[in-house]
Amino acid sequence: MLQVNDLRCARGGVPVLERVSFALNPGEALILRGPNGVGKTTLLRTMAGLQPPLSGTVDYPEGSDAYASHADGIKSALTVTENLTFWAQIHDRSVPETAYAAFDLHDLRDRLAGTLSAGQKRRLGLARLAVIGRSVLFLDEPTVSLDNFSVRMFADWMRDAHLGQGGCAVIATHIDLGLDVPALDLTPYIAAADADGGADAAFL
Amino acid sequence: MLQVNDLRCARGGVPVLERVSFALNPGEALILRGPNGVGKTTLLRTMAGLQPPLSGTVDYPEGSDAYASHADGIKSALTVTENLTFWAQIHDRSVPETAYAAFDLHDLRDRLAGTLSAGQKRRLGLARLAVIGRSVLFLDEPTVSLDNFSVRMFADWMRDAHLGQGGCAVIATHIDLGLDVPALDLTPYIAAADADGGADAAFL
Amino acid sequence: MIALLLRDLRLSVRAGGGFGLGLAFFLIVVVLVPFGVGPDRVILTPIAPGILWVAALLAALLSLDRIFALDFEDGSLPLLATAPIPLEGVALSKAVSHWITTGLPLTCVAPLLGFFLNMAPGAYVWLLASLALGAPALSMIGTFGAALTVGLRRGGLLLSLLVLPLYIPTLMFGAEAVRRGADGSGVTAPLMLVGVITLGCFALLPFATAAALRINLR
Amino acid sequence: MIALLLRDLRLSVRAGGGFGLGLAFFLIVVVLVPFGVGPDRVILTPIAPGILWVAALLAALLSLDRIFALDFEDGSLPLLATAPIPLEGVALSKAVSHWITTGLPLTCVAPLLGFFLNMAPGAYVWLLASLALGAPALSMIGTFGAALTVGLRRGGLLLSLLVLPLYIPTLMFGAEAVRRGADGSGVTAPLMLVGVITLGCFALLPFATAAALRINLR
Amino acid sequence: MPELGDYTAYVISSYVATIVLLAAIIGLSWRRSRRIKRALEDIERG
Amino acid sequence: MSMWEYANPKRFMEWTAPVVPWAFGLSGVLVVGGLFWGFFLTPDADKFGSTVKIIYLHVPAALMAINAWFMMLVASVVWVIRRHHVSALAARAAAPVGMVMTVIALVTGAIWGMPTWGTYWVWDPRLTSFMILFLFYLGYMALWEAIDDPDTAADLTAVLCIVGSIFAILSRYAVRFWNQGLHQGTSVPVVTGGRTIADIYFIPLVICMFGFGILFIALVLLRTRTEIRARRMRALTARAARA
Ligand code: HEM
Ligand SMILES: Nc1ncnc2c1ncn2[C@@H]1O[C@H](COP(=O)(O)OP(=O)(O)OP(=O)(O)O)[C@@H](O)[C@H]1O
Ligand SMILES: Nc1ncnc2c1ncn2[C@@H]1O[C@H](COP(=O)(O)OP(=O)(O)OP(=O)(O)O)[C@@H](O)[C@H]1O
Ligand SMILES: [Mg+2]
Ligand SMILES: [Mg+2]
Repeated sequence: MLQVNDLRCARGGVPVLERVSFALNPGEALILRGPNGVGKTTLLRTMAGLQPPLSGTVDYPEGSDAYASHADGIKSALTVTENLTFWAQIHDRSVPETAYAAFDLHDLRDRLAGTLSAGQKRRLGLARLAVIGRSVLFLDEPTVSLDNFSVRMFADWMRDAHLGQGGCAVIATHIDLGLDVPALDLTPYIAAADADGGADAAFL
Repeated sequence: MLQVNDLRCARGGVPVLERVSFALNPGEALILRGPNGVGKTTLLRTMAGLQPPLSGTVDYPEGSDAYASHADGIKSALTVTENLTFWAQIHDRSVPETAYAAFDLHDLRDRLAGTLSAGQKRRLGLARLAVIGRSVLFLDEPTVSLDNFSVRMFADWMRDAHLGQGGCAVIATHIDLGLDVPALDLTPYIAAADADGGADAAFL
Repeated sequence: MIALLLRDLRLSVRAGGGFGLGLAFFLIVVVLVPFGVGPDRVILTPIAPGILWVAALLAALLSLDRIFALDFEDGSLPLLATAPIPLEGVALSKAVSHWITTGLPLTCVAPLLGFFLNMAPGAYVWLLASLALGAPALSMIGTFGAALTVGLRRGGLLLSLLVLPLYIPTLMFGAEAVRRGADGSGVTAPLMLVGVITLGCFALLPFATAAALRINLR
Repeated sequence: MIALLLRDLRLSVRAGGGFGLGLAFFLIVVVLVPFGVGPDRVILTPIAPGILWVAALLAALLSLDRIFALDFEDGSLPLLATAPIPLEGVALSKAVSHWITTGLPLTCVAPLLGFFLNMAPGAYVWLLASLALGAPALSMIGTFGAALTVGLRRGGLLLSLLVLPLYIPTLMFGAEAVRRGADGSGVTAPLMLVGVITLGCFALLPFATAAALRINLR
Repeated sequence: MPELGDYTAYVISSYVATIVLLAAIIGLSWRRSRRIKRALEDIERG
Repeated sequence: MSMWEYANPKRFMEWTAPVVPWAFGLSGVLVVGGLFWGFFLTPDADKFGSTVKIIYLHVPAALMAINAWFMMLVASVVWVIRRHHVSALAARAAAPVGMVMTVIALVTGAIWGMPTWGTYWVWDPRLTSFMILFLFYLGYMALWEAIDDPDTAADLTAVLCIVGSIFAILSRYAVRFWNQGLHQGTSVPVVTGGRTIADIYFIPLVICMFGFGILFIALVLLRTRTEIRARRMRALTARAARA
């Protein structure tokens, strides 16, 4: 479903990672690990098509991907429901009732998103993923500022609702999500100092 | 050094926590725990004087406090050194060489802060605390997006450099910092639904 | 796309009088001018059409940087870019919502302000007509400029610098139409040209805007 | 405070031609006016002083929201508020850096632009004098307005709305001084009044600004 | 020196202005070129 | 070998290295020679008196101001289509030179205006178009300066240059429509296609035009070389930082 082949990606014109290859079948997920600055965010953005790879390929069914980082496109001036409805409409869907339940947002439905606490806002951001119905997810530290209970809730949703229904996901995180999926440490893939490519390659 | 007495605080005009009391001596720290939305951020902001308490008192030596949340006053257009130097100058101090070492910023000194990864930026934000030399710290989820190694580095700095030299700290966090300090779960202090106070109290 | 348009309109209403503020700025600029140049009617009447057009343009300008900046800051923009609507559609919808919140109210209220500047009586209807035809072009050009500068700190001023020269033809034809209306000479040519500019902008600029957005999101 | 001033100046230089942009906007507004009101010198000469003042004011206005917005967004502002420098000092330093990056270059270049508007020859020196005296007041008043609206979405337009009425006295006396200079009548009274406004603003507004900041940070 | 008559000031000032502007752009380009060249050589030498 | 090979930064540096001094030398000879000829060796015109000598500055500068923008447009399109770094950098390098040419045309024109029209500035269409061209140069340069990432900056400025060119042409028509103008067109013998100007003025003028043109080329080459070096420096520093 997701096929990454010998990918090399850059950040700020500097090659960061190289020789990254893996494949995920429907229902599988992969956890990206590695110290700060190793290039997790860069890799996710490249796979999501937000920046072009230096070389290598990323394959998944056109229009099936979703990327989520800390900034989650949540408008403070809209309520929780309005936020979710908007993203649903943009994707030509309706908001499933289960999205509220899965992220414990029932009580917060009519609150303006701006008045949520950090963790509540994060839950709303995750609920967006349940709403847009994309099957290949690229998640950058999705559980930042969630309490342990919410982390488990997210893991449950991921296992049962997303992977269980044939989706797949690549998740960068520093904590243990309690998901039983393989992890990929990116440290061995750090690009050599003299790696090819990058915006300035022509000038070297 | 820090004395909190029967504090009641509100967020968005709604009382959130009440009857919070504790005291810290120099060298002591307290970890705030509790599920998302319980009021950790609200409590920290109140103690740091960024919002007035509904009732109760917070005492510490005038001008000895520092508050740090996700937004850490880091300018993307300045380098790491320039950022730290600025905050040092504002506090009439110079940047101790140890600040770079304690947060592993040596190699990043001349990088523009805007080009740092999430965790590197966070380390810079924490290094600011080592530079301004305040002794009462209020930290809101200081280790968000740090890898395990950096979390330990932060804990070491906190234990040895800050608490060890007679500072104290209140830290809200969901993860285990590896610090041997008491934790306070805020759940029992949630304000009763009919609690007094709040902006609209006069109309009730 | 309709959903996006509705959301943007709702947001600008929620953000506290979305419709009112552009208008208020227009009002204030128009009011400032007599303070600057003096209250003499002999001076004011001939410059009224030009001042009104310049003020409308500045009022439109001032709200431009909000078109994409907010969506960029909270991360909506990459999400919209990967959503199943074409980015050209996003650009168009943004321009339309800017026009609805700024250009349209401006157009409606301009004749009223013409009155404060002692505009010649014959000019009112042409002021309305030229703004109705030209204001959408201002929004579309502005959206293009906003896409170029999205994500830049201090984008506001840079944006003005980039956009103002692009506004010049619209301004020239628009103000010329009103002046000719005031004289009673033929207004068809300049009005038609304003219309042509607007059509051209809406036909071409969404693509340039989408291209600029894609580059900026990279 | 010096550190803060230097940082702000450095930031505005880094952000790409900090000094140039306000200037460029000034230039563009001045150029737009003839496009709006037509090229006739008989019309342009009498309105030149007023237009130049209004344009200077708008150029100052457009960069106001950056005064505190960036520091607010990245969380510097609460940190500055708890730092061992008085918040009044912060306000003053912000106003001064705004003046250095905007008001000062504007003042220097205004006579040049007077030339494009066919300003009367006698008016140049008074234009320079009135802007030199008045521009600092524009920055200080603007800083106050920026403090009132910091943290508000869509603050830009609201800010203009709040600040423009406060700008009116400075504008009136400033433009009046230049117009009298052009006529050759006595300029002392309006010039003195501009000076008095500036002094008054710098004496009082830092406190009001600091108070507004404190409230907004709560 | 040719006789310029009433227009001496105009002609001379346009020549001076042009020469100053050209000299400025040439000088600035040349200075930056020198500076960058030297900096690059420093880096390439290591 | 295709001609695009010359646009490879390394090759570009190689083949331009010997060209630059020659270009500067040739332009120096032509500009100094043409101006000397024009200033010292031509008679005053009947109608203009000695002010006709300004033409040797004014017209070549005006010509190059427009041509510089045109060159930037071509370079931008080449960058967008073929993604040759040198063309983007050449466009960037040309902008300040083009702007200086615009300023020279404006300043000499304004000075010329006083004896002929009795004013330094009128809103004549030709003058106004140049004013607008100046604004386009300003905006273009400001956009380059404001963006950190060089490729993003190249892309965005290219988009601006292309869209801006359309609007620049539109402005020319708008300006004509807006004001009929005073600027000398046919009433004076000028360098229009028919070459109605007397040889005695024409030859030094043409020399100056070539001189300004080659000076422009020399400056653009020099500045492009500087930009390439700056990029190379950036690349090397970034690589060193990673090692
Ligand atoms: C700021 C003021 C002026 C500007 C911006 C300006 C601009 C121009 C431009 C764009 C050209 C066309 C060059 C070309 O395409 O080859 C030109 C040519 C010329 N200008 Fe000016 N001009 C100005 C003032 C004047 C004045 C005051 C005079 C003298 C009366 C003058 C006399 C000429 C002549 C004789 C030409 C020859 C070429 C032609 O007519 O096409 N200009 N000027
Ligand atoms: N503009 C830039 N120029 C140079 N290097 C950059 C730039 N932006 C980011 N980097 C570097 O690229 C590397 C990869 O960054 P990235 O954000 O992908 O790391 P990450 O694995 O997500 O880290 P974290 O866990 O801290 O989020 C980092 O070392 C970072 O410092
Ligand atoms: N403007 C507001 N109006 C009403 N309620 C608000 C407003 N802002 C915040 N709240 C509520 O106040 C409570 C306390 O929020 P706070 O941010 O202090 O929680 P927290 O403990 O820091 O949570 P987290 O762990 O998610 O950061 C939350 O339930 C939040 O929903
Ligand atoms: Mg990251
Ligand atoms: Mg919190």
